[in-house]
Amino acid sequence: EAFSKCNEIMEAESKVREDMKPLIKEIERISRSMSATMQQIHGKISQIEEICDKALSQVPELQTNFVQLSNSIPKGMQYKYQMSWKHSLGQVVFVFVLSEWLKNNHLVKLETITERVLGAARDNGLSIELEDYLFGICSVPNELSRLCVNSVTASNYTLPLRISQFVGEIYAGFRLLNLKNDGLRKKYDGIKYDMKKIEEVVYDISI
Amino acid sequence: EAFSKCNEIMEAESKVREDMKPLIKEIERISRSMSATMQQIHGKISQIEEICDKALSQVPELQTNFVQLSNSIPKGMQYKYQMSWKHSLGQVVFVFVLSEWLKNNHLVKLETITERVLGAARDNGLSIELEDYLFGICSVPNELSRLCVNSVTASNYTLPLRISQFVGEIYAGFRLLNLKNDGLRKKYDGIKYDMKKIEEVVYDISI
Amino acid sequence: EAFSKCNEIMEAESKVREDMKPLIKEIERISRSMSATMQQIHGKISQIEEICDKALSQVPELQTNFVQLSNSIPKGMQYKYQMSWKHSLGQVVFVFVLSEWLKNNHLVKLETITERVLGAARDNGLSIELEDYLFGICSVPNELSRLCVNSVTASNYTLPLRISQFVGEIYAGFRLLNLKNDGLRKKYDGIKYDMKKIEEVVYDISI
Amino acid sequence: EAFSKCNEIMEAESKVREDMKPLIKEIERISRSMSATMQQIHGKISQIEEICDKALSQVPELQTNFVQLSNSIPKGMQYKYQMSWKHSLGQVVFVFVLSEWLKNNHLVKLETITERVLGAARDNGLSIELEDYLFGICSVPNELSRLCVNSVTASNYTLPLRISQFVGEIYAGFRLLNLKNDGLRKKYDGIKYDMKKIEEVVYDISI
Amino acid sequence: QVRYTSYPDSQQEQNDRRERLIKLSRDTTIASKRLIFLLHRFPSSSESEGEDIMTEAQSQMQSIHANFHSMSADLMNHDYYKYHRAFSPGVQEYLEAVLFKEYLQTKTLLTLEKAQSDIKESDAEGREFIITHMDYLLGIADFTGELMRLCINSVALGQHEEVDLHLKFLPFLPMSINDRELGKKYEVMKQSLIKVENVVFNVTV
Amino acid sequence: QVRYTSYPDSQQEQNDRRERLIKLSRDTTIASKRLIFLLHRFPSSSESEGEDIMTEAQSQMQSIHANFHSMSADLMNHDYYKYHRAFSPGVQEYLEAVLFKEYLQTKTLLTLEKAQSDIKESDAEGREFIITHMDYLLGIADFTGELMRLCINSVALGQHEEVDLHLKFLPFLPMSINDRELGKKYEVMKQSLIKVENVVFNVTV
Repeated sequence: EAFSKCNEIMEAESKVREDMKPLIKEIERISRSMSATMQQIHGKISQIEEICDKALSQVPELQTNFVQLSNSIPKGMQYKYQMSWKHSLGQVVFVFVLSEWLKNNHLVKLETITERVLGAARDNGLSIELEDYLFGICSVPNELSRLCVNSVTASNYTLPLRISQFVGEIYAGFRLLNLKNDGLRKKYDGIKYDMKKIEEVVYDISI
Repeated sequence: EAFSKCNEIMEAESKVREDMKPLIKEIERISRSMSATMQQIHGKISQIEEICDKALSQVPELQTNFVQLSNSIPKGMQYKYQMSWKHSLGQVVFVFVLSEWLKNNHLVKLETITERVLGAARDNGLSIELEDYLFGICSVPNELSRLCVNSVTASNYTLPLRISQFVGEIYAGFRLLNLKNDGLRKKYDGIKYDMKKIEEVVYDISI
Repeated sequence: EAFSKCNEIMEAESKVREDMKPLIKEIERISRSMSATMQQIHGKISQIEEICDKALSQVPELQTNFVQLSNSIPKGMQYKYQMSWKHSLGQVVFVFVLSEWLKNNHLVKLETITERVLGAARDNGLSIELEDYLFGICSVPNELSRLCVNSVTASNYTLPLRISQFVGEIYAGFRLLNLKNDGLRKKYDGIKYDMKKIEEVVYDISI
Repeated sequence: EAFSKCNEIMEAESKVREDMKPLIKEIERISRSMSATMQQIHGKISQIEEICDKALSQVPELQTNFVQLSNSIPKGMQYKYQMSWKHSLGQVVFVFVLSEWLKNNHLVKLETITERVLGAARDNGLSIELEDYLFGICSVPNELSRLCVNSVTASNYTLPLRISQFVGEIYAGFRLLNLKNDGLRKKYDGIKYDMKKIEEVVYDISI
Repeated sequence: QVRYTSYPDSQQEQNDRRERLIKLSRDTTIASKRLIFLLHRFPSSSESEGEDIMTEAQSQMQSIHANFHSMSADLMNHDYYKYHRAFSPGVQEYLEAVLFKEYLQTKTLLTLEKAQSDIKESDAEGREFIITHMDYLLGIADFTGELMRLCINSVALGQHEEVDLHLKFLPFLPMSINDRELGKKYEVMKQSLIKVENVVFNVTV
Repeated sequence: QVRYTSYPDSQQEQNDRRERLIKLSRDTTIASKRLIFLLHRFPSSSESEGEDIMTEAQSQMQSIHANFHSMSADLMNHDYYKYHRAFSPGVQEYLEAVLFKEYLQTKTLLTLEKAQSDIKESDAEGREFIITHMDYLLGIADFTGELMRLCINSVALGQHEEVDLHLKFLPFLPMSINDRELGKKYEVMKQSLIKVENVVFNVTV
């Protein structure tokens, strides 16, 4: 009977999904929490570094879960399941890019994020896709345009100038890319509006 | 600059998609044509074997395209792209299951289809998922319930009895499976209506 | 912080759902299996009693799961989660009504099903709603119209007459109800078509 | 068989689309790049002329693609496919109108753009619709309101006055038209807000 | 002062032409539906009645042609595809009617070339009206619906040889379709075909 | 003859109870909205006017409590969660109002326990009315909207210390939310917050 082996195969696959589930949930919880922590910068401009550190302090726990996750997936099948953690990776990239720039004033590389977030999971076939990285970067200008406004309210007039320069660099960087992904191109187009908002803030403090 | 390498990576990925595109199109064309050929059984009950052979005669051409396709995808990334040919595989499974049963009166196995359709592409990491196989089988009862009606019109009264038995076996076979996939379970539930139709035809010729 | 406690509570609720999940899955599996077993009557008219007994033999296992489920839900909150097992209860009622009538020729009562399926779970606050009971009954005529056709094919000419009477009684019983539930009314309207099919079969065997 | 020829014809049409695709892609890439280049004016007010020239330097390449495109479409069928390049033409008109005004202080005519962008493609039946031209013009005020803000930040106080006058003229020009196209009317309504922003900046520098 | 080209006028002209074509298309659709209705009386009619019906059908067809001649005139020197969507429904309905008429008279499938030349020949000024292949295929799909109705009627009249003839003529979806609109119509056609098969089956047993 | 249990009656009873609860919930919503409207007059009022407003607010709150007492009575011995959806909107609106009132008076966040005990204490028969944590969180989200309106008003009145106080009190989404309804409300809240930030910014520069 052709059906006889089917149940075995299905059980095996179902087992993989069962094993993955609590790990995925934990990964979602941690990345949501990291992203929520970063929101606090708007109210506490003076404590930005501490907030960034607090958000990043959850990275080792995140890595532990990604390593366990990579161990639970049969070899060569990582792409089969990647939709399950794609969204969380987007949030993590956003937190990394934002916090690293706030602290150290440079755009963090994909390799750096991959190493710190996936660690040994990378050797097991997990990866952060270039698209995920670019999507994460695209969310940063919007957050920074809001921070721009709030830093002026908190009497910090240098941060807006730094922000204006960084977002300009991101925008220029994207211009060099030959974007094939429609969703990504749309997000990139949206950066223009963030730039405009930031420029208006800079204008307001210049006169 | 973190952006500099991005274009290279994107070009490489875009190249893979470009290479795949004509092969996918050809695979779609062949499986559509195989499936359309099988439709002819309803009008030519007496030439069923010839029609089945005609549909299956396109399999070598299909395999050639799948082998080329598998060569154009980097190792370990087959699952990343599988949505592109999933639908076509479903049609091919349907044609195989239907024609093999019509000709040789048995349910063709997943391994057999895999070997004949994918050939060397299997060694390159392509596969027919169990789900695709089961989905393909699920489409057969509906076609057979229609064939049941048309064979009576063409004065063939033995085919309906054979069909009734086979669809009964398929239905019983599925009952043993612990289906996790909702779409699959829904399709399986639909077999009941095909059974009912077939039983009514058998009833009509019995009285 | 007022929020800190809220998170705790949400965690607790999420815990309840986690505990319920495997039990719900098991309940779904058993009721699906019971319902699938009943399907076999169409092919084996002469073994109907055995098939009914086989389907009902899974009831104790079902009860065990319902009792555990009722223990995992905080007191007074059963209604909050009842959507999770409503569908399964519908299937179980269907199996009970169908098998009890086939074996003992009477319409099983809601109380009887409740006692056998829920057992001690009833004392923990679980219940089968009257609506679930009526929905379950409504699915029986369709199954019986199919059985009617198949019993003639299997040369059993008395079952159709019994079926015709029972479905007539069900239909009459529903006519006395003042149905508020739209879904229920729609299902009830559908019984007419089953009646018609059954009458055609009875007519065919009477001539 | 009447169908056999139909398939041929459909193949032919599909061939046209295949031939068009890489050209359309290239046209999209170039117009996107032209438009992206123009974005640089906001950060480099003093180099506006160079930036305009850089953007316009891609026009010959664009024309080459349009000419090839027009050669690949059967005579009289240009309108059938025009949706494929309409959006790109809108971007190109925007770049032309903006750069010509920045450099030479006048509104470029539809005929001029048609000649420079389409060239010989015009004789093959391609055209820039009046609607496309008007849509392109409508996008300019928004860009200029942003430039207004940035030129003040860059201590250029004459550009805002020039901008204020030009946008006023555009607005007045549109008021004379009897616009039937809803999308166009909506865009035109949006110019009011750009006007308002520009007036605020002019007010700020006048005090 | 900024000035634009004569936009309101030329746009107005385009709108007017489109309106005229849409109206002609609607008239064509209505007249074609009437023609189809007439043709359905043919199979059950006596020989002399049948001749009258076909004479009347021929005359209705001729008067529909006048619509196509007006459209040809209005499209002259203008882009056919720019306005195609405006008159395509009428063309499809007309094809449905003439395909049906040809089948009733000769039991053959009217070709696209013949349909086009019929229109041209009846035009005093000999103008050509282009029918796209897609419209022709969509017209065939619609015609199949009439063929099925014919089938059901023949079943009801007990004309078994007619039924066989119709069923064999029904194209059993031999094409592998890769166009959305056409695919949808053929799916509908397939569902109707299954209904016809069931009716024929019920008569057979 | 097949007979069923007394379905129409018991079903009728359930429907009637649900109807009564929905009506009480609507009344509660309307009264709470009126209370919120009243409270918005407080910040710009003189001291003696303010006292009058709070006395009136206290009395309105008491009369809303009567709705809860009726609901408690109707729910006694019946399943709370079976009917929860019927009265949840009223509970949320009431919480919005009393959270706002508490903030205006004490600049603190009213706890869930306090909100519940207030209702119980005012009940002559001492019945408890359960407020779910989800309703409390949704009430807070709504209350945040009032706080923002307060903020905008304070900006307009030039009360800068008040603005600072309000902005600091606004919870900066410290929770990681995993519930759809709540997530949506908090997204709306975030958008309002950004609007407030922009207003404050405009006043600052």
